[in-house]
Amino acid sequence: MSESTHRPNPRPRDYWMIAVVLGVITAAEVAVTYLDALDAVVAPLLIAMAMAKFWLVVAFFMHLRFEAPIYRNLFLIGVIATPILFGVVLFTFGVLIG
Amino acid sequence: MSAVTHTDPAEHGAHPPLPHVRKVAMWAFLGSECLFFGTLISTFLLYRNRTGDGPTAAEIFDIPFTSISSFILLMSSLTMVLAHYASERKDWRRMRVWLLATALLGMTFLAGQVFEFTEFVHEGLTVTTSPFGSAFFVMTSFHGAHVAVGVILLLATAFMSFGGKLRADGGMNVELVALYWHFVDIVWIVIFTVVYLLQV
Amino acid sequence: MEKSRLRLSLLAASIVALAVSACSSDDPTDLGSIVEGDFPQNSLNPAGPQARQIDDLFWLVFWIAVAVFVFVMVALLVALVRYRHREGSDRQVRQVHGNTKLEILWTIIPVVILAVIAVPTVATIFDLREEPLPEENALMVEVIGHQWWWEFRYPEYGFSTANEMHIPTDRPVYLSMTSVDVIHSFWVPQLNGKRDVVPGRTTHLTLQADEPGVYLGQCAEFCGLAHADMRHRVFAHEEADFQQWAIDQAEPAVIPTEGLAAEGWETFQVICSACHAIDGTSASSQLAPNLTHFASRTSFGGATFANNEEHLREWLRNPPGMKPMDPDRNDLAAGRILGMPDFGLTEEQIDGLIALLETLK
Amino acid sequence: MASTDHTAHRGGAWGWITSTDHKKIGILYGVSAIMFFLVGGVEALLIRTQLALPNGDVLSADAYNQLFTMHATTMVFLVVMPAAAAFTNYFLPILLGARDVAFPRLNALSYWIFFFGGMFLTISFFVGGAPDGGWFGYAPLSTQVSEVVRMDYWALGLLILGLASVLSAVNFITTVFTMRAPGMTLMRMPVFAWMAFVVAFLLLFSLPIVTVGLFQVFLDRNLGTLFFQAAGGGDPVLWQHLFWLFGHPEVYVLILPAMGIVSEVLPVFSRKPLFGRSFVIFSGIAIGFMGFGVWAHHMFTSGLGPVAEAAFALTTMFIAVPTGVKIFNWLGTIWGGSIRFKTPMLFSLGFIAMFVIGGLSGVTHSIVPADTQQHDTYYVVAHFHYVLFGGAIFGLFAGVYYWWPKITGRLLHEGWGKLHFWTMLIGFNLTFAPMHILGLAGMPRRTYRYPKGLGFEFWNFVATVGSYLIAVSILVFLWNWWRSRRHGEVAGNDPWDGRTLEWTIPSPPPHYNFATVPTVHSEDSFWHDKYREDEAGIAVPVAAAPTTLDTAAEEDIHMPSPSYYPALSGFGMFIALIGFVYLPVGLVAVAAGLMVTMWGLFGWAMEPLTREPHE
Ligand code: HEA
Ligand code: HEA
Ligand code: HEC
Ligand code: CUA
Ligand SMILES: [Cu+2]
Repeated sequence: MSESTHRPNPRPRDYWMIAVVLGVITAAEVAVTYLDALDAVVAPLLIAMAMAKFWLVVAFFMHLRFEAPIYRNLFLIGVIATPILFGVVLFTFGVLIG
Repeated sequence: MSAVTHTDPAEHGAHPPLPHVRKVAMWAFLGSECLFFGTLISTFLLYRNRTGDGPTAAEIFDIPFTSISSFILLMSSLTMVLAHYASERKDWRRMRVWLLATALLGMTFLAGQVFEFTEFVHEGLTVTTSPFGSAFFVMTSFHGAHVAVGVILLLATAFMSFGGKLRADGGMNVELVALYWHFVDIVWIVIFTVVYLLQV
Repeated sequence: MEKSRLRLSLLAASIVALAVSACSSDDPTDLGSIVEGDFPQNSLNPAGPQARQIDDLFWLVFWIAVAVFVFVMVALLVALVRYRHREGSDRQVRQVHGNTKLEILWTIIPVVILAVIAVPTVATIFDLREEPLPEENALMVEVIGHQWWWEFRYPEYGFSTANEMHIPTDRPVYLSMTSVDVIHSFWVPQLNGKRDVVPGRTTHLTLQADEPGVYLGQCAEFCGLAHADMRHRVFAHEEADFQQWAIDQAEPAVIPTEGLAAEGWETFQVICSACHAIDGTSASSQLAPNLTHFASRTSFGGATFANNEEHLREWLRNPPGMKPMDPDRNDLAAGRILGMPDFGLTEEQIDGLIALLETLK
Repeated sequence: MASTDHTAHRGGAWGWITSTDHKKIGILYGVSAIMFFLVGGVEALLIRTQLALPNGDVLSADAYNQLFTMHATTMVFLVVMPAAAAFTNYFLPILLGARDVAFPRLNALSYWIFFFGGMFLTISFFVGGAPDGGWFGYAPLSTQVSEVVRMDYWALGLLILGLASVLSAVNFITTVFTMRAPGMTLMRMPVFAWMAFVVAFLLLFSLPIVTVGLFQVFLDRNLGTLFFQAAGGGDPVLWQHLFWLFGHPEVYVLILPAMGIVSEVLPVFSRKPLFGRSFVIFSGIAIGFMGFGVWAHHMFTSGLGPVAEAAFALTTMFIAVPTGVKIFNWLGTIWGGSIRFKTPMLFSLGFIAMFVIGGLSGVTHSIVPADTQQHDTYYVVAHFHYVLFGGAIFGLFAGVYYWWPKITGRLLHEGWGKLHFWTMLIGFNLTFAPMHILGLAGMPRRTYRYPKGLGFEFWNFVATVGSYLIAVSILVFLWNWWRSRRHGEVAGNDPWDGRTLEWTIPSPPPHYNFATVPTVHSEDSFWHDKYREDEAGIAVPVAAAPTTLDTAAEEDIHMPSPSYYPALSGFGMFIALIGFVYLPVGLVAVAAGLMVTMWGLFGWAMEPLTREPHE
């Protein structure tokens, strides 16, 4: 049988916790866009928060933290290649990202 | 790739625990999907200000509404992971409940998207109005299509769990569906920020 | 069978053709008459500073590449001869698995060679993209690509011509290029490399010719049916001659009031003016080549056909028959022009039109 | 279970259609590739015939544009890729010591999608004209005349072929990760397996990009979107990025399998291990990675700006380094060996010579200023035929002659083989070497005719003669194939004194490949079973050479059972595609096709699962 039954896996309580955190961050994201005070830093803030949510879902809901590296590497190639390649593309159009 | 060699199964003994066939396939597929959505999102970024004489992002986006539908999709990831957890515990009844809950949230999200689209069309943004319109609708439609496929998979799995087959391979199908579903969710996390919040 | 027959007739035909191709024929596209030399469109026969800069760079890289190739081939052939298996010989083969020193060596050496190439390459890239300085008082020409012909506008003089560009020698010509339909590419090998002409964008290219003469060019981005017949010519003149030419081109046309040409003008107003302009008259449409000084051009139809009475007649009898075009899909309202239609003109009309066109000096 | 084993290797048309055996699917790919090669080749011959003389009038401009577009599309997507897929399908599992790929039925689905995709593209000739926008269909030309459906065939055809490739890429990656025999570590995998592995990654990550691009082209044409419509504010250059982001990795998809084959053939016929094996493997991986960083070298004339142009010039030229490492290691392999000039060896050596020429002209392309002269001229045509034909095709033919005995049990005839090689080598150089001169002399590509007086006459004629000589060489090959069916010398398990696992099993292999799954102790394991190296490094035959073990009790080997659902699903997609071309009426066909596909997939899901190999 394969190791799809994982090592120290999160339990439902942890899942609920993460969900709450995700909800809070989302709320924060929306709030930030309405606070004119933050206009200067709004872009980096939003990107940072999105990355946080992204990581939470991938690491815990998708269990990538608890999996054999092979799965992570397959996925990471895509996750890393995408912004690099299209960063260059948009650069040649003189378009800033975000 | 070098990292992969570490987990090289054949190193340990004659019949080592190999990575699960269908899980490897699913992760590879998701890696590929990253570039698929990356292309759609980049197209949007290139065209986000090319609104011609049609409405601009700031003019039509309804952030509160989209925030709620985004939140709904986000929460569907919770129900999904709970379903997966139940399936690993072979608790088929609870698993079915969570699967259906997930499907329901997914359909709510889709309904929201349909509503949003009709709104935009009324306010004069269609696929042919401007490159902005083309990029926006095509990108979000492809995401919506992914959600729809996910819903079908969820319902199919819930239905299959009455038969023995799904139980036979220890809820692996549920795990695969879950991976796919979570991926569709994280894509939306990116779209919500890059396409909506950063454009208003 | 089919194939082999083709092949025979082909051989025969071509022997003949090759024999006669030197001396001129009544082939309307023959260029032998206006240019000489083995390869008049040769990219390795630069006639201006930009082209020369590219040429030098190319030969540097070319000889390096040749050296690399020779080295590899020699190594290969020596190995094949020395180590070929001979019947009977019981030479023992040592099972060599590799050699890290060698690996490093043949990683480093190419890197070094490429570094040598890279430096002048990058330098030249930035060089050639420089705009001409004000004090060089470059001539500005606007290039507009159409399927399948070129429009050249001279903003400083306020006229527009087609397929044949005239420039002064010894000062740069700065092209601002765009397209009304699909992507084309403007290329005059002897004067500079090519540059794409992209709808919705403006691209630039600098030309400069040392000597007066004619330099042939060709659209170099596939643009559909008649891409092959979308050619152009650049005529370089001494400054004075160029100025004279420009002044003449800026003159409006005078339409004869009687005779064949006048009849031709009648037809022209009815049919042709829908697309063609003749400055100084009511005909002002920009959809097709400006004919104000048509008679002063050596060629037409995308610089494909020598401009003479005989060829014009053939053209007017059935344009798509002479040059592949798709005018049935023209959509004048949408400004989509895919060529000049056949209007089933009568020989009389054609006589008139030719007479008219020949007055447009 | 035993029953399924019998159906699994049942012959007859039905047996082929329903087969889930990676070997049969491999043969299907191979035969399809050869058929399409004849199609693409005849298209090429027509092109050359038209160009033999100035102002050729064998073809209309319209016909010519269709022919070069379809020639390229056919050769790239329907010849070289499936030919490589054929070898990968047939030999990847065997080289890994496995009995099948990870997903046998998905594998069948990939083939049938490819097959129907190829048919879909080809029938366009008979329904109002084939695609005519060039094989990379630059917008807005490809979206301009939307009332003519030709480019819809092209966009949809490439979409569906892409789907087939992604599926098989996932399949092969999974196979490598999960199906290797005990002891077959990644670094012990044969180089061909490695290159197939890298190719799978290239496809997996490059195809989704062009997939989106193709959708955008299709929508611009049929829905009035504005992605590439300058008038509406779109930017045609975006398409160029999306295509070449896929297009350049694609060209390495075309060459790496050939490089893998050459890396297998050279050691066998030099009786010496591959020199610097790990370096050859890692240079392959390096080429794969770097291949994603050079796409804009196809756009040096479209105005990227000097910074980007300089950057891409550098990334491009430095791909020469890992490629050089491969070349030099191959030289190191034959150096000091005992070289036997069998036909597979000849093609491999031809590969090295021809590919180096093509590679070096590639480097001259990377010199941006020079490329502004070369771009879209016959100099580029020369470059890519030297790498595609002189490289990929020569390498693949090496594979054909090398593995033919394993697949059919009979050797191809050496004499005819050598005749094939030499006529092909001479014909090839006659055809494409002159194109370097023509290009630099200013002859643009994709021109259906050229005028007298530009000096193009002579070399074009030479090229045409050469192309007919290539045709002759192909006919020689076809004859060799035909006669070998009966008169071919019987091969036995190990005709070449080979080094890798495929030579341990009978020719042709039983449908279960290995009666007992082998345990691997080293790279080139079979060679090391047969020879040991004495202290001087000389190979000495092992006293008791292994009797290649193969008498299986078939009953206890469970192979995937055949299924017609993959073919059915593929057929459904075919119907749906035709529907999409003729919207809105076509919606009927779309619906019908999708229903058939659904039926196929559903039946598939309900079928008893194929046995998971790891359970
Ligand atoms: C099998 C397919 C294949 C391969 C392997 C390559 C390999 C390379 N290609 Fe090619 N290329 C194509 C297929 C391929 N190409 C196609 C189909 C097109 C045209 C598409 C179209 O427009 O239709 C094209 C077009 C193309 C262009 C665009 C030309 C233009 O349109 O203007 C360029 C530009 O840089 C380029 C560069 C290269 C380079 C640098 C390599 C390198 O990988 C080559 C590296 C190899 C060597 C250099 C030789 C061996 C090395 C040594 C012996 C070491 C020592 C060498 C040195 C120190 C220099 N190619
Ligand atoms: C792997 C890819 C591949 C291969 C193998 C070939 C093979 C050949 N190509 Fe190909 N070619 C391309 C890829 C390839 N080409 C690409 C990508 C383009 C760019 C297209 C574009 O611009 O969009 C191109 C363009 C191209 C052009 C330029 C067209 C133009 O720009 O106007 C030319 C011109 O000579 C040409 C010629 C040939 C020839 C003569 C062969 C020969 O080697 C073919 C040899 C094969 C045969 C001769 C078949 C044998 C047939 C028989 C023996 C007859 C038997 C028949 C029956 C039994 C029915 N090709
Ligand atoms: C539907 C628009 C249209 C109409 C009407 C039309 N033409 Fe044209 N004509 C064209 C186009 C487009 C070209 C350019 C063809 C090419 O070279 O690709 C052209 C080219 C020409 C040329 C060659 C110009 C050059 O320098 O290349 C001549 C001469 C000409 N037309 C004469 C006429 C005459 C005389 C008539 C009337 C009987 C006429 N045209 C009516 C569209 C039109
Ligand atoms: Cu214009 Cu080609
Ligand atoms: Cu490339």
